[in-house]
Amino acid sequence: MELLRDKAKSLLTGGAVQVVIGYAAGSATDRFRPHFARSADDADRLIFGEGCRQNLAVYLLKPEVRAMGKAAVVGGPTTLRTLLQYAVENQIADGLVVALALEDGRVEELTSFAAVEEYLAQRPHGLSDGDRAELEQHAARSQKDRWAYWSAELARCIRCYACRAACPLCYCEQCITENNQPQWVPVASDAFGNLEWNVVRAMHLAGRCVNCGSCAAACPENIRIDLLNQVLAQEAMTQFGAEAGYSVRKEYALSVFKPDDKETFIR
Amino acid sequence: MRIGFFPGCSLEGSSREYLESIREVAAVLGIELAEIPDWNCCGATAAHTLNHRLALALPARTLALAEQAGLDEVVVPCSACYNRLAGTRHELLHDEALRQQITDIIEMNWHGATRVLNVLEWLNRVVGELPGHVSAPFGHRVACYYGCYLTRPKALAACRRIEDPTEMDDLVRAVGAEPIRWAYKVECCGAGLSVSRTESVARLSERIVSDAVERGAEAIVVACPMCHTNLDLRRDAILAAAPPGGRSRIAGIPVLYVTQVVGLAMGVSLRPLGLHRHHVPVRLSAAPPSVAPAAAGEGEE
Amino acid sequence: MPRIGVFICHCGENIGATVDCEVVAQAAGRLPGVAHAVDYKYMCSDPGQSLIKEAIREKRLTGVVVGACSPRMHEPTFRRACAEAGLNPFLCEMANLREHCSWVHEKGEVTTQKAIDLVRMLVEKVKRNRPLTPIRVPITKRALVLGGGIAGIQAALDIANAGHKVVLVERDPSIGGHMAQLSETFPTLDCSQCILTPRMVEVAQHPDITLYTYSELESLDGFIGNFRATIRKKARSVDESLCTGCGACIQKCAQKKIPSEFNAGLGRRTAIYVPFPQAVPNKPVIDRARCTYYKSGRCKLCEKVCPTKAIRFDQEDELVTIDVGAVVVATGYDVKATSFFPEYGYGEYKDVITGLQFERLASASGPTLGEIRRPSDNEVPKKIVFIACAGSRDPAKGIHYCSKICCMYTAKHAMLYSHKVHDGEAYVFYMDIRAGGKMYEEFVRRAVEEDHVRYVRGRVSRIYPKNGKLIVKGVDTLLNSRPVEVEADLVVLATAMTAQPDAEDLAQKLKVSYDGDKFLNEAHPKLRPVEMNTAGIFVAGACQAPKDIPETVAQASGAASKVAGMFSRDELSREPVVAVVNRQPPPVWSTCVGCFLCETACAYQAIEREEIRGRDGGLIRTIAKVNESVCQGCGTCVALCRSKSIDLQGYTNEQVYAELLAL
Amino acid sequence: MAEFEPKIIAFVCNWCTYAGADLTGTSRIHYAPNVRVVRLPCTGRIDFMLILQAFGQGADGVIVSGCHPGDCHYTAGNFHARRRWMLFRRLLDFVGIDVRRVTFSWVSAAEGAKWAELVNSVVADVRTLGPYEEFPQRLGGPGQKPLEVA
Repeated sequence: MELLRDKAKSLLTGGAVQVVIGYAAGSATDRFRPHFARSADDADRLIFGEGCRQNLAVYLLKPEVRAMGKAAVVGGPTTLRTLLQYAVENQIADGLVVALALEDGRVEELTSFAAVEEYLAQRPHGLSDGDRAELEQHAARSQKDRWAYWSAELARCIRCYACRAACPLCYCEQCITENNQPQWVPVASDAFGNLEWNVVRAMHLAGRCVNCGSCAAACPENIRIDLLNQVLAQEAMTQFGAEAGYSVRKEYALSVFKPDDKETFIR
Repeated sequence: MRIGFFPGCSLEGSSREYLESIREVAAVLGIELAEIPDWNCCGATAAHTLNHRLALALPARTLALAEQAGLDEVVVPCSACYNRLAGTRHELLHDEALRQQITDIIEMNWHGATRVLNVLEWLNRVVGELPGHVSAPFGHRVACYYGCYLTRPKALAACRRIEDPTEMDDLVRAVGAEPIRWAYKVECCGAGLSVSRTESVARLSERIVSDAVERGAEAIVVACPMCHTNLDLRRDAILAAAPPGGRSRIAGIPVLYVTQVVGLAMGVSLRPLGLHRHHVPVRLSAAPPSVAPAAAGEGEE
Repeated sequence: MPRIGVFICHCGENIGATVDCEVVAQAAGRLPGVAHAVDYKYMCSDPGQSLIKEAIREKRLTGVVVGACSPRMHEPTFRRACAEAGLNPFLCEMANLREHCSWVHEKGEVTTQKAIDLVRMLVEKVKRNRPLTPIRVPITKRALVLGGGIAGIQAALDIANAGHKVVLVERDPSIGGHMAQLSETFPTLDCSQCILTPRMVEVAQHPDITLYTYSELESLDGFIGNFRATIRKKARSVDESLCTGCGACIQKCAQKKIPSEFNAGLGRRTAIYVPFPQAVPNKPVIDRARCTYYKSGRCKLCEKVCPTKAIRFDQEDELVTIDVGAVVVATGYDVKATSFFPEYGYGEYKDVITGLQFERLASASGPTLGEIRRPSDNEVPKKIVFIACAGSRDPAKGIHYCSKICCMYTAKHAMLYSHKVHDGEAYVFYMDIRAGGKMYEEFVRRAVEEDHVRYVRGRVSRIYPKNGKLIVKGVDTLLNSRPVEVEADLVVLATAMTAQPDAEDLAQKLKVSYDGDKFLNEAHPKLRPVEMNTAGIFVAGACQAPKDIPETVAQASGAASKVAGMFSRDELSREPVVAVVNRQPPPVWSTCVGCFLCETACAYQAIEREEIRGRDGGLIRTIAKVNESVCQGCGTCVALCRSKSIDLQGYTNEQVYAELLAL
Repeated sequence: MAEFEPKIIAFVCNWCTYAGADLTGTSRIHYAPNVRVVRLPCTGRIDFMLILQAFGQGADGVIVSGCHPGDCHYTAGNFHARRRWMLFRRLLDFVGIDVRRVTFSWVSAAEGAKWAELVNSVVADVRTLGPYEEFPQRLGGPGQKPLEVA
């Protein structure tokens, strides 16, 4: 914790960045809120703990944050992957963001995308064993059971779009849901609209999602929408060898192809 | 390090010295050879010409046993065995229906987890370590003879350049020998006819031995029991097939297994390496000859 | 409020016998927004078209749906009719009631109902159609031809003779390419240089051709009609304007033993050199890597002897930028070296040579002045073996394709050998003889029957030297598959024709596609053989695939005529079915967030970057912009765009959605 | 009671499958009339949302078809589409949508007979599956009855 604060202070006082985006204490002991430290004093309120899971990279693209100047962002591997995906998607230029990578109480300052790439290359890729087991569990059910599960789950969706707000890669200024010519996704929270929204969200993140879990964490209905992202991430990996957020190379799974991509279902 | 091992019938019979030398080399390198429990015939004898499913089922059982024993890799020194095991593995991995048939026949599961290596692949993994174990560099000019099975068919080839393999050359070079360039590296020794048309075997093998001698080799190095049998055990027949004037030149060139060469260089003595079992006596002075015989029409490397 | 006209065609009995057209028209008439609906026997006939035109004028229609045959058949007809009546042609759509309905279903209500559904879909679509205007693109009427071999020469001459400017770029010091190296050409045995060199001179003297030799394309930007090419003129170290080509410098040059590229390594050249006597331009260059002066700082013999003081040791590469409207890529091929075949001699037996080297041996201008003498000892080979398919059609060698020319040139080589060495024996090992072409098969038969070349059908497994001979071990598959051994004095490998080693780099500079063997891809294998998938770039010759001289010349002329056809207009006009990135009033500007994931998905490089700047010039954001001159309108970007910021004119999201909602 | 007549919506590319279906017509090969074709320039243009929308619009089955790999009029649109379908189909399957109701295929401009077979087999398959009642319908959209034949 002290390491983090010291690092943040030195970045802020040295003028290397104008804001450090990290976590501060929340309304309860187990709650945390994002904290935008802009001075050494602010930096003293930075903390880091078990519950600090929200992907803070989401704030980097906000005009208000951009206006603050160069930012440093605190986070783990998924936050770092977000930065690389931002680079792929032309959202942040190299050198304009500093990553403060946290691992086992240590803080590493990464000032370039190349450094982030190198850092991530040494960390495990792919889904965790737990995530994979959970996906397999879901996939093992019959189609009818899966439909029963998901239609019941999605029926609870209130279309608050908290998942969208929490997702660092849902940064479109006009989301498809706000598009009414045509009205791709019905406004009302009915069964069809809820299915459409959640499928669209997953598909729009396919090959881009960094698996930070912020969407599910933000869901007030506790729907495991992150599973939809994970299943596509896993598919993109097994089918195309594509993994988002490990490289600044533009190799988005859905905008490149191999002539011999293998499928089994096209007649 | 522990690695699976499939000796096959030849190594327990006519080619005992190959097995002996492999064990010696493995011991020096600190590699434990884990023999596949209850392994059976690879089917290279006649099975593959008579009954395709039998030819697959025999190796498949051995591979399944290896898999059960938790072996990731199996060294198969005999190149006929290698061909059968690697070939079966390749065929079953590429044909789901066939795999089902064969696993039904052998009444065992098989997933293809165990990979098959021949001696060249296996030793080339550790080629970097070999010089460290060399106490008596094998300072001789040798002709590396690969024969047919190590480079064919392409899908199974253990060698990268199928028409001009270099893997054995690399090994012997690592233990101080000087591999020659010659034309008969992968030519046929006639092993396919070794029972039915022995005169053809003699004729074909004679060319191999003669060319090796002509180009200045002091020994021929092989990695296959059949090659060894034809070039060594049938030397009298080879001499009979040679033109009268050329017999004495080719009578004495010994044929060594690559593991014997490596073993000698590691300082293992002749007997543990089985060198006393050869038909053509192995009489190589430890030091290289003072004058290397001239190579015919060959450029230096 | 839309006022749509619906016109249902009976197509005689074709639609009318199965679909109740009257009912369809009546149903259409009740659709919201439909102001007029009729059926008629033959809508595409003159009276039928007049019906449409009159209705457009009288009923002030804002859109037209013709329910008739496939739009692939008559869409242009009806759109033209609409335009003649003053309605924007892109406000006309067709419902396919014939191919997709009456011809494929039984007569009856269900089929009529389907026809009504189809009409309703298109009515809903056409309500959302927007007037579109064809896209016009200006053209710079100057062509860039890359490569000065026979393909480039032919293309350059054809374009220039059509009255347009051409810039021809060749990376070697002279134009001529591989054809200049050849001895005689099949199937006529006319001398290659005799037919080529006049063309080379014509290029040099043509007032409309600017020739850049010893030059390479550095970069190419822009799009059809409006490319900008940057060309690197490599330093020749010779002032071309002063050099008279007298050759005194070459005589005096101290370096005399450099393998000559022109002679495929069989001859020698100097460090200051022209590749061959008939070179165009006939002005030398200094090979700096081999020149004594550049290596040691001393010599300058050439400078001392030059009567016009043309040597420039300090000359530097020069970059030239040229605007061009079209590009013809004619960068040619390479051949596999003998070192590619360890079994045929490890690349070190001097008397195992490639076909191209044999051309030089057989050429009157070659190192042996046309006598067939083998490289090792200059003896005349008495027994020669030609091996066809050396590498080609050999998956084990990684080359699956047929090099196409080898059967013919091997026959030619064997024939030339027989003509020059009367007591010699020539063998050809081959897999198949592929002699399709005018007088080609006859040519091969002549080699066999008149010149007694021994054709052995089988492959060669190995070549090795023995007692001064090359033992060629092969098999004769026609004679009971017997092994064959030939003691040869010289072996010629018809080595595979491959793409230029830097073909990939070039393709990336041009942003064109290439196949797994690095040959450049034509736009369509059948119907667009000289165009490439990037509009305005054309291809000719062996850089696209192995081919012989007649084919190369035909393709070059084809490419040239495409260029000349394009240049015959002042601007290009294209259908406006292109993608468009939306623009909005400030402060939104556009819903595009500039992720540019569409960029990699576009096969045409049509996605550009547009910077939106405020009044103070400050960058507000960078968004995608579709170059409508280049976009082909596939819509892949549209489906990919998450915020639906790109749409495809003619197939907008709104239109397609409306069609769907009508069902 | 009359046999269930499924509603099939097809999204096809202009250059291969649409032209192939034209050829079915010119060859007078008959097939089930249940299909309604939406013409798009290329499979690359086919948004996955159109497929969901078709089901929301009451379709019992959907066909998506374009040029065979390597034959795309636009060079690579179908390669992009194929990747998109691979992921989309996986997702549909994961959430329990019956993927037997979405048929992807390659039908070239020369495969008129294949188009007829494709439509017939999809209609037969979907008929066996029955109406897709589980799928939620679009509010206000699909309730409309088709126009009646007067």
